Amino acid sequence: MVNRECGVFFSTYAADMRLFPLPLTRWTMVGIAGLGFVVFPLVASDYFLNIANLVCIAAVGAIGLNLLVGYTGQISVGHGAFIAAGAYAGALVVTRAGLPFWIALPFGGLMAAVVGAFFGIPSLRIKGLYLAIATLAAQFIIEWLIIHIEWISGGAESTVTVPKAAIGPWVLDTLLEQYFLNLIVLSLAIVFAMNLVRSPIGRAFIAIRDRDVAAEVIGVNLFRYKLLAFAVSSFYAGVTGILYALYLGAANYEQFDIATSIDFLAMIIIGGLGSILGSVFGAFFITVLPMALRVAVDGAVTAALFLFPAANISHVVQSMTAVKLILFGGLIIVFLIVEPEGLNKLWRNIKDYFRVWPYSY
Amino acid sequence: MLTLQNVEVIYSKVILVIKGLTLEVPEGGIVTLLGANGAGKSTTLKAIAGLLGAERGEITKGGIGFNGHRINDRTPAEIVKLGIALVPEGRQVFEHLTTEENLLAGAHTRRNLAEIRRDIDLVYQYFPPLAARRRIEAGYLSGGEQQMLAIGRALMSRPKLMLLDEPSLGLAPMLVQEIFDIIAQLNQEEKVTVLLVEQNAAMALTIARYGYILENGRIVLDGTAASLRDNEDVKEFYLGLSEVGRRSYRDVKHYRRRKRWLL
Amino acid sequence: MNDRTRGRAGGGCMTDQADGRPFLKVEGVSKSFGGVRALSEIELEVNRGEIRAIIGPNGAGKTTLINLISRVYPPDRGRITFAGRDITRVPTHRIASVGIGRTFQNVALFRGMTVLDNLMLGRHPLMRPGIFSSGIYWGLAQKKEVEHRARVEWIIDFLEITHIRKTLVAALPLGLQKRVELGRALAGEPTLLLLDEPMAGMNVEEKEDMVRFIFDINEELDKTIVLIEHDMGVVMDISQRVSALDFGVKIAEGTPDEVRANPAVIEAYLGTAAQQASR
Amino acid sequence: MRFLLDELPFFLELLVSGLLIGMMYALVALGFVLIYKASQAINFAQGEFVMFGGFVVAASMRYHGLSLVLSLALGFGAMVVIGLLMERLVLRPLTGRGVIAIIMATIGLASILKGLLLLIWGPLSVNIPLPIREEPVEIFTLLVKLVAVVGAIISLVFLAGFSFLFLRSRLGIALRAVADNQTVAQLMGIDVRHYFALTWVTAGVVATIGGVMWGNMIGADVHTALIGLKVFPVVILGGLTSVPGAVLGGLIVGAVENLAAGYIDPFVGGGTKDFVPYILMILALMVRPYGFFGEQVIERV
Amino acid sequence: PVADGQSKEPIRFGIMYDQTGPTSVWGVPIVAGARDYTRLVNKKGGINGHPIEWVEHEMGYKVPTAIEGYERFKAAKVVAFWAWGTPIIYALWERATTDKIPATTPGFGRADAADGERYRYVFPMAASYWSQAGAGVKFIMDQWKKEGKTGKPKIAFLYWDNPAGREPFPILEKLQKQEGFQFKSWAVPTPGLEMSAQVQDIVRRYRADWVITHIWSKAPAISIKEFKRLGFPMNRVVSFVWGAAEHDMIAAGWDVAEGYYGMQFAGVGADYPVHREIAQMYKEEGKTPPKEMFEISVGYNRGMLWVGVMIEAARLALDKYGWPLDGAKLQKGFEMIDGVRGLEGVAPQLKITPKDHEGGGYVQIFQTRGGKIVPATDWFHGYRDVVLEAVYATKEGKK
Ligand SMILES: Nc1ncnc2c1ncn2[C@@H]1O[C@H](COP(=O)(O)OP(=O)(O)OP(=O)(O)O)[C@@H](O)[C@H]1O
Ligand SMILES: Nc1ncnc2c1ncn2[C@@H]1O[C@H](COP(=O)(O)OP(=O)(O)OP(=O)(O)O)[C@@H](O)[C@H]1O
Ligand SMILES: [Mg+2]
Ligand SMILES: [Mg+2]
Repeated sequence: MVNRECGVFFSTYAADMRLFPLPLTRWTMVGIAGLGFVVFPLVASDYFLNIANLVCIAAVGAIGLNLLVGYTGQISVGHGAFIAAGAYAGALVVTRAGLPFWIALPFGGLMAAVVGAFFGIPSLRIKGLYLAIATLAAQFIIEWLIIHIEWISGGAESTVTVPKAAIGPWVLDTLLEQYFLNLIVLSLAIVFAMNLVRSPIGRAFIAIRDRDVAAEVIGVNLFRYKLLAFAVSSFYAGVTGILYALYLGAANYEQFDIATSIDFLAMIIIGGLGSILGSVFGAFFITVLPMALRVAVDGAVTAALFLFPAANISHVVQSMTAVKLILFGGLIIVFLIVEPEGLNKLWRNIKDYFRVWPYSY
Repeated sequence: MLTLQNVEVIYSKVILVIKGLTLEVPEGGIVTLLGANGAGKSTTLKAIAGLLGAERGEITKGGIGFNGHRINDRTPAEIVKLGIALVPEGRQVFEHLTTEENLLAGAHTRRNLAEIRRDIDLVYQYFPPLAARRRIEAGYLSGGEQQMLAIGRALMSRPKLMLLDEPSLGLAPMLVQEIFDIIAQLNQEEKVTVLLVEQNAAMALTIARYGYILENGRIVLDGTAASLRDNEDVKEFYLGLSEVGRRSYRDVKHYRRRKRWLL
Repeated sequence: MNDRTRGRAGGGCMTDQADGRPFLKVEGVSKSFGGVRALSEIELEVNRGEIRAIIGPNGAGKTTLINLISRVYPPDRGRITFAGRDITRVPTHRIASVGIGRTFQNVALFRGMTVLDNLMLGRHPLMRPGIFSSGIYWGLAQKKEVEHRARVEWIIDFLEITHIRKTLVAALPLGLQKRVELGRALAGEPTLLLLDEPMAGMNVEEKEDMVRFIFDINEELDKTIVLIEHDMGVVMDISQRVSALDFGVKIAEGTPDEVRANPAVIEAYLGTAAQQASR
Repeated sequence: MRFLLDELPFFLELLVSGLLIGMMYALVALGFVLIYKASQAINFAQGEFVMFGGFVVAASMRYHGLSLVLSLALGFGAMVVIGLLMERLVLRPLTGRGVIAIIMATIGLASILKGLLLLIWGPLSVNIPLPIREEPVEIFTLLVKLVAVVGAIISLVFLAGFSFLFLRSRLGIALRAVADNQTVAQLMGIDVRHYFALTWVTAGVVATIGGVMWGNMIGADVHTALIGLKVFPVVILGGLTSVPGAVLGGLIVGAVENLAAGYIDPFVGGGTKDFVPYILMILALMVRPYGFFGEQVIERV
Repeated sequence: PVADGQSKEPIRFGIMYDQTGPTSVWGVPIVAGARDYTRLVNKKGGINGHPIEWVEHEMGYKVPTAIEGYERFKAAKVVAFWAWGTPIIYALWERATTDKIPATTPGFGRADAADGERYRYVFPMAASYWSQAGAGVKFIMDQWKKEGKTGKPKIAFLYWDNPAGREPFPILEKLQKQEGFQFKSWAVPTPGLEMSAQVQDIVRRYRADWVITHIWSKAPAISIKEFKRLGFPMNRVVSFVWGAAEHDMIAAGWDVAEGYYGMQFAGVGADYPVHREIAQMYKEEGKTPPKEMFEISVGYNRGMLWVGVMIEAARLALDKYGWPLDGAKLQKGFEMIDGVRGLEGVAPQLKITPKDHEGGGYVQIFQTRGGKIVPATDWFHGYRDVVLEAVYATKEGKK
């Protein structure tokens, strides 16, 4: 995302290697952070805060998945299961051991990382889409374990109720407080991931994606780094899981099914494979799209009833909800066709445009 | 037979690679197109074969004519049917098809099975190593064998014009010789017109009658093979000849190498 | 020139010349793929500081031999020693730290990365990245990164590719890609470089550049080089010794002139019209 | 010993019904393999294909009172149209964009097909009556379901047909060439679009037949699409690129899940039916990374 | 009262449902029924003149979307809302409690939510899975006796392998000890498309006398077909409430399902007074009533019941506490419910109290006969003592 501006030169390698080497991008980042941390919370209603919370939480998981799929080239369709693993691990630490959330976050992440690395073991031998399907196994196996092992699921309901996050006596129970929690975690996740991908580890990930044989000869331990990629990605997934659990007040596996895994894949593909910020955009898109479609459909229902007063409202509503599915699928396809490199590309185009603004070239 | 008029090719809407190229291949001739790495030789051939679309490239100016047809906007399949076959750079055989199936795939535009069989045998005659490996998946053939297969496969469509993109790349000297012989033979016996892109300029200029030199997307020099062979610049940069004959690679250090100061 | 090379090699740090053993030694190595016998009972000895060429018809097993040395596959039989150490069973990813670097016949760069990052990856075996320090990217991790960067910049400069430092390799013409690949191999600080057809697809001018780099690497950076090449002009001019393979068997070995005159080599490889070499 | 004798009929019955169900899975998997072979892409809409094809037939019969044959024709027609549209509107603009884009597009397509079905016919499940007896037949004291037998036979017919298609014919070679390298296939004069359309259409038609058989077994509605999930272990075990592999994978998955349900469930509290095939799949992949008959990726450096 | 009724401020309910996700089969008829009944009530003057307004939210059974819906409800100041689906009520009940907005979870959610003192703002308001288990066993034991059989029946339990499916276990196990019948269970894992092995085991190896099924989605129809294909008598199968609707019979084939028993927490069929009123309403508007009313009456009637209970609660709260209504008042309203006025026959003898948010746990068992679902018993509840003991035991037992 960091485009080199001509005319800017660096006198040290360290300066050249900064995350945001250009003053312009640095200030853009500060601006965006200001919007997220100050302006938005001041103006947003509960309704929008809730959406922002959901986007932040999803974005963490999407970044994680992108590290695995977009950067390391190992397709995973088991992300939902890793999210569930993290959610339960975190929830259990909070409820059983009574530990605070800021321990539960990394702990759940670690547990998910262990689980993810375990399911990443086949990646040693299995490649490409075969691996993708093999990861689907995680979904079924983890789900089964959660349902059938009472110690994890806490009984027949397989649901662990989690108290709201609290710092000492201060309980983060309003949407606003939770928004800050989620946003901070997301910011950390972004910075960590951005650093990681430009570190030797990130380079090793990309090398595996681009040409694994060459990577190995050059000294990249494929097994180690593939597992690491699975672990890091699942760590993110796990953190997402706990954030969900804290936000919703319960860890429940039913919400992390295959559809969840696919949603997350959609996020990173729509957002842009191999792009951290793209993951965030993708998370936003996939979270908000159904809501936007709902608004549109509600409007369409009103219009339809106005135009055809004789129609049965239930049937109109029912048809329009079906249209929602069609639009959802259709928009994804249209999006793939018009912007193959994802939202991140769109963002870059906008940035490029403004960088040379007001000149058009 | 084939004419390119002032052709311009742009990749991804921004990268201008061919900048007004004009070129002609007469019926029955062998024409070679030489040029440094990245000059746009392959791009030219892809433009003729209609393959740019898949790489987000397009012809933005100029026209490509083949036997009086304008073929700018035809699909690759249509262009093949007109009688143009491209042997792509880097011997792209169908890895999971056997040698023989590769040849059959090459004959896709034809229907007469008996004739196809006969041509397959003909290919085996030209390239005996292929005959021995007809049931082997092409992905496992050696580089030279794959190159033979790629040429043989292109022959299977009975082309009038064959576009060859660096057929000698990575081949052993003996094979290079053989392949060039076969190209010459095909040209004479089967009356196949050839447009040949080569790095091995010495070889190319021995079998070609006419040559173009492409640099940075522009033709900088053209002429008969003989005239090119005598051109000083061609000698220096494409043939590696100095005034006294072949220049030894060992000598590079004497006149080109700069002294490095190592600590 | 030979003298100079020898002299330098003697002064190397991990010398094995002292005990008279060759730097790289391949003993009785065989390899089959399914039914195909790619190599049988190959013997090869390369001395420190040498430039060794391997020639042979297509499919002779040259690449396979290099693949075995760089541990892309394990040999079916035989032993490979390098710098006095048996590397027959070394894991592939350790081969770079053992001191062997290589390029690939079909360029195997990391296409989604810049030239700079490709070279930085070349230094991977010299790095010990930790996950947390990497993610935080502060202090020691950053300092290390800068040190490596300095070394890589030196190589970039050496290979004269400074202008494309931040270009994605996928966008480069083949000739430059080969040069970048060479740089990537160099970045790992190998003592032995295996080059698989480094000059294929280049015109004379570009080949001359490449030859110049190979000489410099050999003489001034003191690397031993094994290269596969089909251009006899290059092979004859730059190598000290040549080994010829055919059908997985070594058919000749010796100085360029000896090998060029060898009837088996002419028969199998050069062709009777062996004027090739003089073109 | 006595226990074993008592157990044997039940074991056999489980095994047989599992194998038969497995053949029905294969019926769904065939179209999936077809698409994978042609475009190297996982079709996440395979289940939806089965659902939609089957439902068009079901709806024609139930809501429009058409005969089975006519309804089948309509079902095929619908899937042909969808296949063609898919090629024209989605695959063609996505040419050269990498597999992931196509996979994502199939996810989009899945959503569209579901939406269409709900929009046109609503969520009600419809039974597809076939002229096949519901009552079981008894063969050597084993109860066997006739539908499943018919399904198995249809699977075998398609297996034979596709195998021939891929191995022998001009069409087969062209299809495989397209799968191998689209660009070069074009250079052979092979019209890639044409063959993409053909594979999607064929996959749609096979899916319709699968949809009818499954519709009869379990009723036709949006949830029939979930049968697509079963396809994954099936195709992976057999090898993504192999038509006979799909059948073999189907047989294995069918048998294993039935036996797991019969013999493992009682000990672990149930529900193993779905994940045991996946565990088996992973183990098998560790030994054979491309399934039983899958095409090895040729990787030369 | 119509004219001035419209002038008063509306009472808003949040209605959350699924018409695109896994429970869409139910979403369509239930919403249709609820909508028609609401319109009828509004037409008759609303609640003491206050019209009822819906804030509706289709959420495809997805948790994030459902939470979005809840926030919409909150912003629109609804006084009570329907939740839909077990994972969703888990994500919402705490918020609902904090925000003091009563949520109804008819026929799903957790059984111990019947304990009104613990879950103050959650109202199951229909027989929970525990009550259904009690009723199922009671029905079987009664039939057993009625048919004059001796000994104890061999009961098989075929359930969906997820939390909701496993919920009845404590009650079933307890009753097995108490009543001494033989009992064994078989799980149907998600997505429940295929259960030949389980049914084969039940029929051919275990040789059950009676089967209780607790499955939904497509699974009921599939189980019916499987039992039929193995020759098991259909009138030895009794289903919980989510496996006994007309759409299941349609999917399996009415003739195939002939004899099948199913539990209901709302009446079945379109012959109750309220249906006539709705039909009349449509007639006056010059339209025809939706086909769901007749074809999927199970769902349609449940929709009427669900919204009917909310309306009844609002009516009671309004009578007692007056305008303006809020969630806290409505919570009290719910706890005063004793029968649902206007839904005679469709609703059971629902009696919700501060202690019992389930309202008695009544069900009625129906049977599929001759292309129709007809009553086989009266409203009843089984082993209420055992169920209630379990409800109140969890309090001390778990937390
Ligand atoms: N798909 C593409 N998108 C963008 N640029 C491209 C694309 N293909 C080629 N180029 C660029 O166009 C230029 C010409 O490429 P081309 O492959 O035609 O060169 P060439 O003369 O065949 O070189 P070589 O000798 O390496 O084969 C190069 O600079 C290359 O980087
Ligand atoms: N991975 C592999 N799987 C199967 N066969 C292989 C593999 N690699 C090489 N072979 C076979 O081994 C033989 C030697 O191949 P190799 O690539 O070593 O030849 P080469 O001497 O490098 O030829 P070229 O000059 O064409 O590159 C060939 O017959 C080839 O088909
Ligand atoms: Mg080229
Ligand atoms: Mg080689």
